[in-house]
Amino acid sequence: MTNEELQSYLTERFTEAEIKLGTQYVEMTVTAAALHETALQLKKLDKLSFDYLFCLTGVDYAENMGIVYHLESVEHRHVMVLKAKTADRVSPALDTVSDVWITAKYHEREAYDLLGIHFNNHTDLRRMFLDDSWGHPLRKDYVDEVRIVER
Amino acid sequence: MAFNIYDFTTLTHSIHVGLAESFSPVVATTIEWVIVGVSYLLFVALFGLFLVYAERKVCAAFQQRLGPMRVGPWGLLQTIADFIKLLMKELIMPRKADWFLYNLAPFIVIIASFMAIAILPFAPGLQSFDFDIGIFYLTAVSSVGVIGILIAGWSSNNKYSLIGAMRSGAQILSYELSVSLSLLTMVIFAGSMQFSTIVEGQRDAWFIFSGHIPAMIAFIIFLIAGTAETNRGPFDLAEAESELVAGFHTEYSGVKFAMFFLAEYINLFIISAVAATVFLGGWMPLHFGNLESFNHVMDFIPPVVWFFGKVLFVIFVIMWFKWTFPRLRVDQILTLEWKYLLPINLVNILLMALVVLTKFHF
Amino acid sequence: MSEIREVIINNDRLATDEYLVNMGPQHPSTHGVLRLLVRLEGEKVLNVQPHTGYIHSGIEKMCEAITYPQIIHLTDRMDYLSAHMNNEAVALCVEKALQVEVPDRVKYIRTIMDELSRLASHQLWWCVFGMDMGALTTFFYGLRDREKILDIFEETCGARMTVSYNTPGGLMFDIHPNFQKRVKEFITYFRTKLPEYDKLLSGNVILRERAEGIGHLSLKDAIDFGVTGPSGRASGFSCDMRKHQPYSAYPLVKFKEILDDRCDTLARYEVRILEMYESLSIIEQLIDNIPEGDYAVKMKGVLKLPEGEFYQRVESARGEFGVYIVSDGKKNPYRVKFRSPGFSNMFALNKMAKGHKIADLVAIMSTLDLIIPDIDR
Amino acid sequence: MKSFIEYIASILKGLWTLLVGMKVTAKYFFTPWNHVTQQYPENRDSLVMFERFRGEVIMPHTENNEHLCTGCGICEINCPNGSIEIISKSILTPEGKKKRIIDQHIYHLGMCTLCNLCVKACPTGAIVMGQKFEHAVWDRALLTKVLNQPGSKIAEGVKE
Repeated sequence: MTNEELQSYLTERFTEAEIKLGTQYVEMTVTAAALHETALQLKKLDKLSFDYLFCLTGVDYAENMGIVYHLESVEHRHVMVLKAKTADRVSPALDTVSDVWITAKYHEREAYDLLGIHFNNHTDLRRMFLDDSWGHPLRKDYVDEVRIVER
Repeated sequence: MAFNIYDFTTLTHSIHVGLAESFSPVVATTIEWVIVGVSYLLFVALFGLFLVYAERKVCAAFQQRLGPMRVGPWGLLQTIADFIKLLMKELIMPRKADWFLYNLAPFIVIIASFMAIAILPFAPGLQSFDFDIGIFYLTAVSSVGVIGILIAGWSSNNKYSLIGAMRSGAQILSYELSVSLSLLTMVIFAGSMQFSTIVEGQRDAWFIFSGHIPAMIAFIIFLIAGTAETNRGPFDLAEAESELVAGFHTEYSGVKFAMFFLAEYINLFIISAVAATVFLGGWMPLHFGNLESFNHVMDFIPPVVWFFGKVLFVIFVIMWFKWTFPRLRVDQILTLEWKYLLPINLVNILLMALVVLTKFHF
Repeated sequence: MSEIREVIINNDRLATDEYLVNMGPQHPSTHGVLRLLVRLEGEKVLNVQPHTGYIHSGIEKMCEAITYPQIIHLTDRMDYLSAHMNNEAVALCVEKALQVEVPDRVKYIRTIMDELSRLASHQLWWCVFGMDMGALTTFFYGLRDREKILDIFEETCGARMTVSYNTPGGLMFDIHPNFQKRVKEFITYFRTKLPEYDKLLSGNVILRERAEGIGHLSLKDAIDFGVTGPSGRASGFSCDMRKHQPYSAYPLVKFKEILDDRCDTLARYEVRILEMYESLSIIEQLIDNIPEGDYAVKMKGVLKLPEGEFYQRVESARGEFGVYIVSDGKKNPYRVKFRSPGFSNMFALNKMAKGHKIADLVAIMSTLDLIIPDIDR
Repeated sequence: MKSFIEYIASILKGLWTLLVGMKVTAKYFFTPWNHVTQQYPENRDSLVMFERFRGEVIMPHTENNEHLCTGCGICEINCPNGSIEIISKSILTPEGKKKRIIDQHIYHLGMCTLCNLCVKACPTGAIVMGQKFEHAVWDRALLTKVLNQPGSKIAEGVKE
């Protein structure tokens, strides 16, 4: 499907979500509550069949924390972006999608490590790179006076 | 006979007579023991150093490199420098290692190698003892070394060492069979287990030529199984560095490591020397049936040179294996032994027996 | 220790004949500082748990503080064996955001450089694979041939590995006058050496016995785990970004996407060997036709990307490499994410190695071609 | 019987592949003069790096001890690692005007990743990449260098 077809299909299928055409891909933003169900649908629906999660990024949007999922369908070769945000900055939590795409399990661990986003129902949520004593360095409010030299 | 000039019997005999005349029999025998022991020690140490150097140069040539070049001309003193380094290194022992066994293991390994080397005939008269079950003794003694390896792996309190030792145990036990059976093939052909008789039997033609097809098959099997028994690549599972770091000697350092290292090279020498003796005529020069003048020229080359030439050739072939092939997996090693080498070997013994019975040989 | 305790708790205690072995972070076959917690039963691997972070350098954090042209030199240091592709991904992403069209000459040179990097990377992989299998001689043959490519890089780019040759808008320098001659010499040379690789290792009965049927990764698993690159293609996963999202001069050249459906170590091995032939043919198609023109577009002194999100996917030597830039209109990116192929590939290891021997674990890890700085970033 | 033939064939085929591999290594063994080893410290005199090779940042000076650096600080801005520090000073020109010129161009080789951005950005071409690659020193402080030589001044006619 082209981006436009994809956009119209998604709009009619997911009425709750906020769908727009980004710079390259169709972007769909869902609420934290609808995330897991949407992810399942995106993978299961024959016309979509987004079975390949190629990138999972945690982003600190200052006022809220978000996860960006880049999805591709191996069969149809179309790409879309799924976003989920949570306004809770103190203990942000989203549902895991690692049961939908296995690779998300590890990317979520990375996001948890670097941004401190907790994933509900994740089977093995440990820090990926850093020691437990570290903060979450990719958060915008992260300060480290010793190791970061501002210029 | 021309090669009598090179016979050591007169020399050793005169030493013996001289000693017996000047001392009481007990003292004379003791002195003889000491002389023999020291000369073997010296030989092993020097030849071991040379083999390490040769291995490094040979592997460098296979890999389009130069190898050691810094210490001495063409790096000739490199192994001596390495040895001094190993002597000076701190001996580290893991905290929970079994003190007694940990320290015992290198000695077992190296003593087993020394025992095996005693039986080898280097030249006429240059053999420390020559008894009628020589080959039997050799196969028995050469498998003692594995006990040392097992002890080393067990006592190091290291999982890698243990895996390496267990692999080594399984491997050597299996391949001992092939080594013995391929030697047995040749024993049938030679009609003797005594090394001197075997060498004498190859005066006219080396066994690998006179025994033709079965001898060649036995030779190939012996090379493969011998390589496996010395734990060398492609059968170096016991110390597979990409899997087990250094296998059974992971926790050994300094002199104790040097002993394992030396033992490995002595074992390489023993296997090659046995191959040279049993299949390639030992110190016998190359003779062709009725080419009198050719045979005569060959006789002028001393037997020691013949022996070491053959040994070095076999060592080169084994090194060639090591620097060409990938390592086998542990189950493949056993498959190779039990599904390929053993049946072929058994059939080969039958074939050899037929050849001997029908006198279908040269 | 804590992990060991954890495993004991998580796995209803270890059975008496099982034990845990730490492979790495200092282990000859983990190629750097990867640590694998392996649960063994004798020689059999029951479970592999990779632990990362030993060489985490915070590149994504650093990127937030520097400008777009400066990001490029950091990407060199992630997957240092496919530095060109990483550089190119950032350069393409910035160009896409700024809507800059680079001259054809740049596209051609970038593609040639990509393929040379791929060759160099696969050569290194081949020799290291041989070494992991215990054939040490391959290591020197592979490096000997790779040296020639690195010389080409050094002459044109000024560095051998951390090349930093791409910049947003073009290239750092024009190609060196000797470049074409040297590349052609290399191709003729390497076409004589590649069959030797086959003779020495590919055909070898020991290798084939060791690799066949080992480390099975089905197509579904490959997609699920996001295993891309040669490792994914050996499972039949058509994931070549050069075909699916062509960039630079890839739309102009003819090449095959090497796919294999045997899914095992041998397939991964052969896919890489065949890819080397493909890379040679791509370079041959381009090297004589490099168009004249500028080697870079004149860019502004300070690059500011428009507000928005930009994603660029390229095919690096070990899989799909992605750059995701979130820009808020300033000269520094708001968030940069590198989708590194090794990260996704590595976690399929447990799936593949379960039930095989230790030696197979090493071989499987080797065919995944892991570069640890690429995983840790 | 068929399986027996296959068994024998597999042995022979396996042996053959091994021999093919041994032939490759033997070829190199018996042509040792084709070795690829470079004996580094010995070949130092004949070792020439490529002209684009990036070994370090240097500031070429003429024989009159003049360089091209105006002290504008663009290299400092472009450096991703902070390995360049420009210390400038004010002087009075003969015309009586105040002018800022370079005092010290400090270069931390230990922090430099040799990315070439400073050289590319330099408007006057005052700094270039040098070919020296033997940078090992006993003291880390020695890796901090002042690129403009003492007493040097900016060459005539450099556009500011």
